[in-house]
Amino acid sequence: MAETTYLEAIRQGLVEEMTRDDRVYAIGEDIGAYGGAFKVTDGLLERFGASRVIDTPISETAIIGAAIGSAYLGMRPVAELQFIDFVACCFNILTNFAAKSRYRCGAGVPMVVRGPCGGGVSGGPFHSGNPEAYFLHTPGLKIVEPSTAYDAKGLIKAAIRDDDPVLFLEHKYLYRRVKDDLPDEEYVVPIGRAAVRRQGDDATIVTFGAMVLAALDAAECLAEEDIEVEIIDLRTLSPLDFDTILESVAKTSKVLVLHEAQRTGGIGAEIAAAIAERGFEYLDAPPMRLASKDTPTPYSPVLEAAFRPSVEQIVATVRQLVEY
Amino acid sequence: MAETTYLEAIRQGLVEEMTRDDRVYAIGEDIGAYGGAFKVTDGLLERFGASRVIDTPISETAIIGAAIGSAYLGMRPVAELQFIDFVACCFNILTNFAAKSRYRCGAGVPMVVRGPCGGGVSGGPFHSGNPEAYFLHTPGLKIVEPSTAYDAKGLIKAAIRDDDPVLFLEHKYLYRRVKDDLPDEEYVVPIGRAAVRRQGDDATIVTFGAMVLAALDAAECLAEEDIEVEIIDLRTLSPLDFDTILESVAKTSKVLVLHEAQRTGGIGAEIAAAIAERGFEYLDAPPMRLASKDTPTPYSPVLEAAFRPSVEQIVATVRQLVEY
Amino acid sequence: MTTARPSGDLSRDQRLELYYYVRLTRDVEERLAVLYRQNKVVGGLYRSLGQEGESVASAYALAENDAVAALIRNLGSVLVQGVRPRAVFAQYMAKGSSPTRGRDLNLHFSHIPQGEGEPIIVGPISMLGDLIPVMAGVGLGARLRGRPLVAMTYIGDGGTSTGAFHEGMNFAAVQKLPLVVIAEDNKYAYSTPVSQQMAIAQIDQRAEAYGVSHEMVDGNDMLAVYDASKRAVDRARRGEGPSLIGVDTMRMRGHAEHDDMRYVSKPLLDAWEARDPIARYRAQLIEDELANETELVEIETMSRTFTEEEAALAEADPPPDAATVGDGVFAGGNLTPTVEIVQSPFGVKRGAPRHGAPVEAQR
Amino acid sequence: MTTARPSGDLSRDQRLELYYYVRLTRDVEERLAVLYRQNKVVGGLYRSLGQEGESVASAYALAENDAVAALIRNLGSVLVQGVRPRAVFAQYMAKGSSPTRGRDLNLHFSHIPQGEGEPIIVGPISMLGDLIPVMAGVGLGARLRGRPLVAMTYIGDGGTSTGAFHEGMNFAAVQKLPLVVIAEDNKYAYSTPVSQQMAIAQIDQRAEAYGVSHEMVDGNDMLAVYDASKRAVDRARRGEGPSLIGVDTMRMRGHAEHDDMRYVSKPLLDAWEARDPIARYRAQLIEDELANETELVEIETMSRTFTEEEAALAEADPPPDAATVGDGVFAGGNLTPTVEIVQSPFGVKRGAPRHGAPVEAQR
Ligand SMILES: Cc1ncc(C[n+]2csc(CCOP(=O)(O)OP(=O)(O)O)c2C)c(N)n1
Ligand SMILES: Cc1ncc(C[n+]2csc(CCOP(=O)(O)OP(=O)(O)O)c2C)c(N)n1
Ligand SMILES: [Mg+2]
Ligand SMILES: [Mg+2]
Repeated sequence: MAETTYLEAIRQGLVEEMTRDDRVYAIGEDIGAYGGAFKVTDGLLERFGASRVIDTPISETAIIGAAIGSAYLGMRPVAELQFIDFVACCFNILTNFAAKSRYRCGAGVPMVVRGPCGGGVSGGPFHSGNPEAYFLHTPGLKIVEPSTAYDAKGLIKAAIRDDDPVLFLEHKYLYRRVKDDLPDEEYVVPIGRAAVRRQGDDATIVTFGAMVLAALDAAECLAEEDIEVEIIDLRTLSPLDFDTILESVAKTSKVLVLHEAQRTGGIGAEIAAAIAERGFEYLDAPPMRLASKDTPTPYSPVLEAAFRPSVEQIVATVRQLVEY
Repeated sequence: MAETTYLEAIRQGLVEEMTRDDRVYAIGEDIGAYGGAFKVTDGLLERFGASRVIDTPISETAIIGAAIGSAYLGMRPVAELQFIDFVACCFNILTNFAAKSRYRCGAGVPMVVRGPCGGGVSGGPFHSGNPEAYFLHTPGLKIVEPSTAYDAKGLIKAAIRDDDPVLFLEHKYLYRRVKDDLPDEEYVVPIGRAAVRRQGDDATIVTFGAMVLAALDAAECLAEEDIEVEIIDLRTLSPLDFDTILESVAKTSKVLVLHEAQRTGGIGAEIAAAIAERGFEYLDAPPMRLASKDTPTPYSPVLEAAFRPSVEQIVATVRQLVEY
Repeated sequence: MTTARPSGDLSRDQRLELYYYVRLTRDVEERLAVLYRQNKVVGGLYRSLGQEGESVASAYALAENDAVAALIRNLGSVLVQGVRPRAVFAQYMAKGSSPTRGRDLNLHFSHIPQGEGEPIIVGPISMLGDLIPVMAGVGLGARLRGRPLVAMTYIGDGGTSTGAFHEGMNFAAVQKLPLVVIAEDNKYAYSTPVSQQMAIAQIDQRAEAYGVSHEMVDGNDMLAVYDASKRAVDRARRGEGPSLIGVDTMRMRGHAEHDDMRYVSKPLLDAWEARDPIARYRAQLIEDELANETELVEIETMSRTFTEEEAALAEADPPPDAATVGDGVFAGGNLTPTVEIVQSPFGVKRGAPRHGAPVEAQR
Repeated sequence: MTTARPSGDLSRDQRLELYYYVRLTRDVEERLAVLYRQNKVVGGLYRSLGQEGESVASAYALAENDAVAALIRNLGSVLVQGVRPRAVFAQYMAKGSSPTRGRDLNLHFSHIPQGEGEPIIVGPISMLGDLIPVMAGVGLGARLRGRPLVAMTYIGDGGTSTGAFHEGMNFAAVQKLPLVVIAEDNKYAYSTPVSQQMAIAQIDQRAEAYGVSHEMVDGNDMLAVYDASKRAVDRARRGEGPSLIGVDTMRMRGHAEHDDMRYVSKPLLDAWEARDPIARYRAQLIEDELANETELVEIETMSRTFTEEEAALAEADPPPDAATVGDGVFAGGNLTPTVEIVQSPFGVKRGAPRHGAPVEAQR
């Protein structure tokens, strides 16, 4: 069977869910006739018609509002943000209306907000964002970010079936770069469970998204030095799967939390703090964090390379940990 | 000399800076004729006139946009958000336009965005927010939150004189509850420096805002058990003063990070993670965090009390730390 | 826009029912004011004194299973759609029996029924403007589910300045959604006069930017408001898209009870005092010979009695259980607040027997 | 609105200078297209092909020290205000010499001079709409500083659907700020046709919600755009408040170079091809006997030569130094990018000697 890209896997998941359940519909900017800025929704309009594949004006707050209201009526909206950075334009209605609705009034809002995140493609300060930390701190939202095509399909299906709002982060660097041989039978990847991508006894790297690839590369280099790294791919960023994380740290006693968003106040802070709090006795070295610099994402490839964590930095940091 | 409340101290700071520098002006909703929802800007309209005390429509994005544009022209805007929760309505223009302007284009944006934050007054899900963690993760913004009247005045003056955007969080619970005997001579409290509110050798509590009062109360109880707590009042939340924090932890080897915002992904995560990373060798116990529950802020006093960290919980947690 | 006067088709019972609801609205708020002075209200009290008529008359144009989203000054709208006063009293007193189990304030509650028979009530959040896109979404959802439902919501003069209002109106217009927006020009947004809120002569002119049909009515003339609302609701149900109705009214109290309104001139208040919507409607009923003094007093007594009963019930309710605080952030929690929907003593709108105490209250 | 035709007062040199700038705009973009095909452009290339006229003609109505904020398709506006092509080439190629030192893309750069003699240029952020409130703020700041400055900015048909547009326009109207907004109906927002963006007949109708004076002009008629812009700029400078000018034009390329525009019909493109603003203006110059073929060719050569020189200079520039990545998040960093302002060869607007290569290029 042909290999399926991360991007096609998301599309397959959307098509399967829209076919399975006619309450599922897609809404966003340029998702219909154009098929989406990255073509994730290509073909959906032809297949499901304009009533279920809705092109909107440039109004992120209206998109989320429409999703919330229709969810109250029993629909299962999948809202696309052309770039996840534009979530800043609907920050209020997403965090105050959608996220708090169930707790306040028992009015659940089953909806998915999906969009391309991440850098490494010279997107500049407004098209490279990794906003997970903002929403990790927002009770009522779940956050998912796959790193493989298999998970991309399984998680978008799980997100659509979830009864609460799910922020589905698609790393644009992975869209066409990673592929999997997907099973023919239907499957779902449950929200809330991390995956161990590589076994190792010497140190644990907790990461997700495109950084999983960097971590795997670093692990290869380190293996040549007989340093065996265990790599945890979080997959779900909220709620975090601390059982899997702590189990690994209990084994390795050394941990590096790696992510692409800026370091200060990033999701790595929560993970490292929780490990220090709950896994203090396991640790033989400080829980370390490696992330992007505390600046906006620069546009120039030269600058962006210096901004993001590199394989070399990962290798060096793990070495430090092991030698600690 | 008469005691001055936290609220009056902020007003004094505003008046002094507007008198000192005619580039400083105030803008916001109901700040003129009404003097602000909490009366912080009471009397400013009469004193400085409608051109420097501008009442706006209900348009937070326009308020911040106006502040940014006028700052480019050399003005020093002080924008009020009626409740800091409404910062969600200008999240995009604040984090993407104001915060990134200097780094991207060298166009600095000296402006202050101030507003009442915090709970304990039955404000409910939309009038009790502590949004510092969102902005800690936003390079280009500074964040300040005083806990005393003295600092409130000194820090608002420093914020206005700062050449970069400063988010000035005023804890509404403190507005009329805390007072200081303010010096007659002018003073400024520098941004970036924490204050040690209480000396102690047994454990460190790192906190800020209204939680400083709770920490002091807890310290009193603990003192009766001969547990001497050192209390650090951060005052500036971004950039964080890790020198002061680590110095204390080096002495006590036990630390509790205490804040009012929800726990997960809160500012406490960054502080605890950094302590674990940079102060690992100092620690004789896990760096602990105590914060509000991961739910929206409930309205009922009964529920809100269960939601927020209590003095009893602080005492119990410090005991755990000390006994560890 | 057509100038049909659907109020002409209202039966005597319906005309009296309208009076009952507008009285009930004022009675409930005055009872709340008493509770507020007794410090039994947690937080602030937001009155609709002087504007009760537009809330009641506009919502009265809805079918009983239509969707309405009230702002904090639209108590009348939710009462008309069947919310019992007890729920509102309980909300204001943060009782465990309140529709939000004490989690949110005043009219911040929702009722999202499973079936299609009951009214849909979407609670506001404090951030003004968001209800416009959300109710546009309710209209969109109704269309997608094949339900001939109309969504009605409200926005203040101040609220029309928010970006959310703009995005929601424009989206509803482009999608031709069944949305009716009542834009309330009550002269102030907190302390800010309309002249500092917008540079247009009439609030309904906001709709021009969207190609949304609009009109301006005397908000204190209940039948005029009903007429405009009914026309808009019918248009929406026919699939002709959204409407915006500007209502000219006046907020006769401060923004909240703590606000002394020193920024409002006495003459302005006096002028509007003379235009009180309830007094006007009452006089109209007599003039139209639909009721005599005795009958109206009977209705007023019914309203006051019901209000007292409901307030008493709510007062007796206990606060929420602190142990529930962490519950229900996500699905699966065992807490799903709902609102009890009651029938009117006239039952014309909700089809209950005429007269007699409200169905719920009889229990 | 007055129908004065200020373009009648333009001197021959100014009319020729307008032609020079619109040619320069197209030449620079075509040079960029070549660089793009050579993979020397980092990221996407956004063309204003077919709309160069409105950018150039509107900005030409500004004084040289007024403020302008261009969107990514308003290259002509910043060239008119004195930005040299080299800066733009350097931006697109992410060179260390670019106005943002390689930190941001295309026209995302600012020029905030200390003195009052130079033009103020405010760079956009990607999030559409924000420039409206920000430029309203520039107007507010100018008023507070006592400067008789006018702020001009642009918004696309799509951008008018954002909440930020609404809040900024309304605020500018209430405050009567010196703001001129050019609303570009270029038929599409990425792939979304105007009909799915708004339910109004003309884009300038958006201004009705704010009480902002507005008019619609043929965006491919440079003199018509100049006339409307000049009237609006004069109104603003007289303190009569903001204006919105709708320009009817067409985006003749895809949203960016990668976009094949299959969603645009051939007939539509052909119809607009025939209305090319440059060809029209060129013909007008000859018809008005302001220049003969030889003189126009001379200007075209000047523009092409300058474009080539500037592209060559930028191409030779090195990328930024990786070590600077952490610099300048806060004040005190030693990095303060600025833009070099150059004079036009005609110098009518910037007062440089007529003809001859641009002052900067001579160095
Ligand atoms: C986005 C937003 N900004 C500010 C506020 C604070 N606030 C609450 S009510 C109010 C005034 C509302 O005025 P209006 O919309 O005219 O409604 P009215 O109170 O007159 O019924 C303000 C400013 C808010 N709730 N939401
Ligand atoms: C708030 C926001 N949402 C989405 C986008 C993504 N986006 C970039 S350009 C564009 C289309 C803009 O269309 P229009 O405003 O008409 O300008 P034009 O490209 O036609 O000049 C979109 C949707 C954005 N930049 N900002
Ligand atoms: Mg009002
Ligand atoms: Mg367009």
